[in-house]
Amino acid sequence: MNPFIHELIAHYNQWITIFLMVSGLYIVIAKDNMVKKLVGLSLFQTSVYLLYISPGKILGGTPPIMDPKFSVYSNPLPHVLILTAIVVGVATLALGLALVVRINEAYGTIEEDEIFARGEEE
Amino acid sequence: MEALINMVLLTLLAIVTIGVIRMKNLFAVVILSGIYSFLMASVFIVLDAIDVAMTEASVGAGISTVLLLGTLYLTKSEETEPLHKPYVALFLAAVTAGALIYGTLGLPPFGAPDAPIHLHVANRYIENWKEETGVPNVVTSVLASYRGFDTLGETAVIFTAGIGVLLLLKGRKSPGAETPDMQAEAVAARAAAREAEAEADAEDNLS
Amino acid sequence: MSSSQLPALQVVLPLLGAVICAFLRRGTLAWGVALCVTWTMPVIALSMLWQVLATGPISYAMGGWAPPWGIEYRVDMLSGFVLFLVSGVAAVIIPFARKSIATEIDSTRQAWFYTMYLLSLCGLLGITITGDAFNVFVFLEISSLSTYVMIALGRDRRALLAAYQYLIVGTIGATFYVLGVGILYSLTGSLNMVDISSRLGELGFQPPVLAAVAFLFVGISLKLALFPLHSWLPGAYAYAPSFATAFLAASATKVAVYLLVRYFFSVFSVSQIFEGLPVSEILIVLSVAGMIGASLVAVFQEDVKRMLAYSSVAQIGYMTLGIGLANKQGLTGGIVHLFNHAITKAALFLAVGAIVYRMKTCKIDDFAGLGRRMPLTMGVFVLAGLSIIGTPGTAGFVSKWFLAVGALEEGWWWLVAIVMVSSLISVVYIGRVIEIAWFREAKPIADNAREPPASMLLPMLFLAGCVVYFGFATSMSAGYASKAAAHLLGAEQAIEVPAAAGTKQ
Amino acid sequence: MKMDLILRITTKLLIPFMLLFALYVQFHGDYGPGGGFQAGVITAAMVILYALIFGLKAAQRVVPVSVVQFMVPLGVLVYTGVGVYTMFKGGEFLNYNLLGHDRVHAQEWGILLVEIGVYITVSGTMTAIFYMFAGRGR
Repeated sequence: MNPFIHELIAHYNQWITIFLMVSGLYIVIAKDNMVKKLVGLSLFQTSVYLLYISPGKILGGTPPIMDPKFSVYSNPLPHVLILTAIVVGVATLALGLALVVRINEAYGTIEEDEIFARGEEE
Repeated sequence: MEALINMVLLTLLAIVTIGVIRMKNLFAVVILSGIYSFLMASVFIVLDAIDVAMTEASVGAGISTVLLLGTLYLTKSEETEPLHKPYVALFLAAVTAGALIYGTLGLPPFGAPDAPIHLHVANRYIENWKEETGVPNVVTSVLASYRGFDTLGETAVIFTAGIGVLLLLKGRKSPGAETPDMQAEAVAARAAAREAEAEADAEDNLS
Repeated sequence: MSSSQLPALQVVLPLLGAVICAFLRRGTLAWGVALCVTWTMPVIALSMLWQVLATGPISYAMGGWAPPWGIEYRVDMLSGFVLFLVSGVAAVIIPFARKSIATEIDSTRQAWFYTMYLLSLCGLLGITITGDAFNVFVFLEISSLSTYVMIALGRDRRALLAAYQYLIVGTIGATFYVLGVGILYSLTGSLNMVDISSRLGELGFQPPVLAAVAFLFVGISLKLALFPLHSWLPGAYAYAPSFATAFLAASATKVAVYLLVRYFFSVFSVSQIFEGLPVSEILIVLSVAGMIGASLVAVFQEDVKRMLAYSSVAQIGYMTLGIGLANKQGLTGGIVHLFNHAITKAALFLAVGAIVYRMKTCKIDDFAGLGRRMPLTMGVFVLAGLSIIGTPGTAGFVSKWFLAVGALEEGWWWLVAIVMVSSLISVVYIGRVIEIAWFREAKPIADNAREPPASMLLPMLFLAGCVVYFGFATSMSAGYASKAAAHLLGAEQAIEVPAAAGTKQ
Repeated sequence: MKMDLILRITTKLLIPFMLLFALYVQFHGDYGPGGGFQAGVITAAMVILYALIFGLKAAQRVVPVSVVQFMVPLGVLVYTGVGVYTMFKGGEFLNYNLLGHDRVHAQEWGILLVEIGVYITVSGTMTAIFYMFAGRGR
């Protein structure tokens, strides 16, 4: 195989993961809408999960559920860690959204820059 | 074949992400983030992480989407154009990307069976499951037994979020909240900020 | 249950307490539960500390699975010290909570507030005690989520905004942390800190190691509010309920500093971090910028809580400065400043909390005449303020002394000068409050101001006593800190001994 | 709400199967993918579906807020309880080997109990959070 394509496949996961992660981070920092920021935050977290799961895969392996028919299993430990991380992520999202609802009731807007423009927050 | 499906799904993920960045309608953004979660779940299946895929599909595409839509129903559905230019964000994102590229390219290649993570801690879980836990789904046995304390922590996080949301949203709205005046106030503040910005731009152009 | 169960109890008891509080409806009852749990915490921490001093680090295998396969709880010199610090300060200030919370939070929400407080305590203790890199993340999130909620319960609507901003920043920080741990895991295949450390030593230096250092550093720095990453802190401290502010100021950032020390000195080695990379330079520059910049901002605040929050950012600079110096005296200064600043800031925020309890305000101008109306409270404020400045005879002096000696050891006299300048700026902002409180006529708003009830006054006086006591009796705080620092700097040899893989308890 | 007859009947038909699936995921988690967390989310999804079709009030008649609120800490209590029990038996926190005579058997018991704890908290919390968001609008 062409070495360039080989290199691409070997690191394609990492390239895309990096792109997803950075895009999520960009949304969180650049946007002012609080809901969109939280969406960006959860994209950012989800792409980090990919960084954990990708190295756990063995090409030609099967899911880590034991069966006499198979002998090569992918690594179960990253899966466990990411299960925990997903739960943490949704907990954070729920709390963040609850705060957004309350902020909307208190300020009448969910755009950060509008709230800052009133000048009471410096 | 596995690698090919994986690449196609990942490319789709990247496209959806660009959509999320560019869309202004928040409903569209929420639906795209649901699609993102489903695609991610598919990637996890290809990567043999079926427990994770199941969770990501039910949580990311299910519960999260419901909560996001619920929030949009209570607030509003259009994003307004940010006042400031996103240079800072672009810069920070570029720095992070640089660090990640520098850092992760030295890691073992995708799918290699001799990477360190396959050789050290995890092999015990796969080799000794029968004598030590007797649970064929190794993910369950690691989750609930070997690293059971992490899972207690995870349950505690859910508990924290549950009580937290109850504390924040239970009971009646505080009186006087969200009056039309406040919305007018927000619009006025925004208009003023825009004018100031336009003036600053004009001055920049003059000089 | 024998004494060997103590490491688990340290974290499980607050969790159980939180669960019980969640079932309760009455705030006072929940406060009682919180009080009982919080008061047992320093007892447990202290007995573990004794054990560590007598027989060396304690290792506890959760679920009976030996590390690195299971999660290890590990108490050594440094973590024992931080455990005692966090639980001790919490135990001192918890009596203050009942009256303060009763006036600041609706009666229907008080019981759940104590749930959040206990969860936060549980999370902070869990971060400190665990020896597993991923377990840190789980407890970090427990403490963070509960902290966001506590902040959001403040009376002002700006509390909601502060909580939201902290949630965004805190989650980015935690995700960066997970990213760093993920890279370390890919490299070593392990999550146990001791195990990672010994395997990293074999690997030598590679680009991924540097990336891991960078992500862990940025992630933890966001949580500890290192200077340019501190934007969440002033709002959070200013609008949270007074008790929550005192608790957070004394514990949350301190635990984050602990985590940074743990990674730099125990997981990575001193030679990797401070000789191979410019970490020392970066830390010192940022610390100095924080010490001067945040102090200057503090001078111009109108709200006392906000002023003290900026002062906290500056004081965190002293701690990170000690880490950056990375010599024995400097590190001792950093660690002892953890302790000294925790008691000092707790005393200050309790004093402000008592004033908010009586006056419902903490604008600097409204403090006029309080020196005569609330002499004890303002006395505590003055004493703790002197410690912030670093006056000899107070705890704050001790840490600055060690930092200065550490800086001189490196031949950096300019650093000593900067510490002096930062102290002078703190004279300005503390002095301003004192001047207004003692030398100006009381406003009508202060007509009803009088000393707070004993349950609020005693914790303050006790902390003020500590501030003076540890200004003289340095053998306990600084002596212990220097032992811990020596242990950390010599960590490379110490790690070989337990070599966790395969050994059980 | 009269127009969506098809939705109402399909929902009524679906709900028992959803519950069944949740229980399958819960108790088959040892042999296949799944466990307390996933089962809890599916159960909560069932309540959410019911509320979306029949209205929030109807859902809260079937699953009252007070019950849900009670479940949130209950699951953590069950989980911690298992750990405290093993401590009283003289082992480490969450050392399931002390829950029975035969090691594999004891581990299976431990995992089962713990997963039930996770299920209770997760299903309770997810439902509670949904109730809070849905009930805030009025």
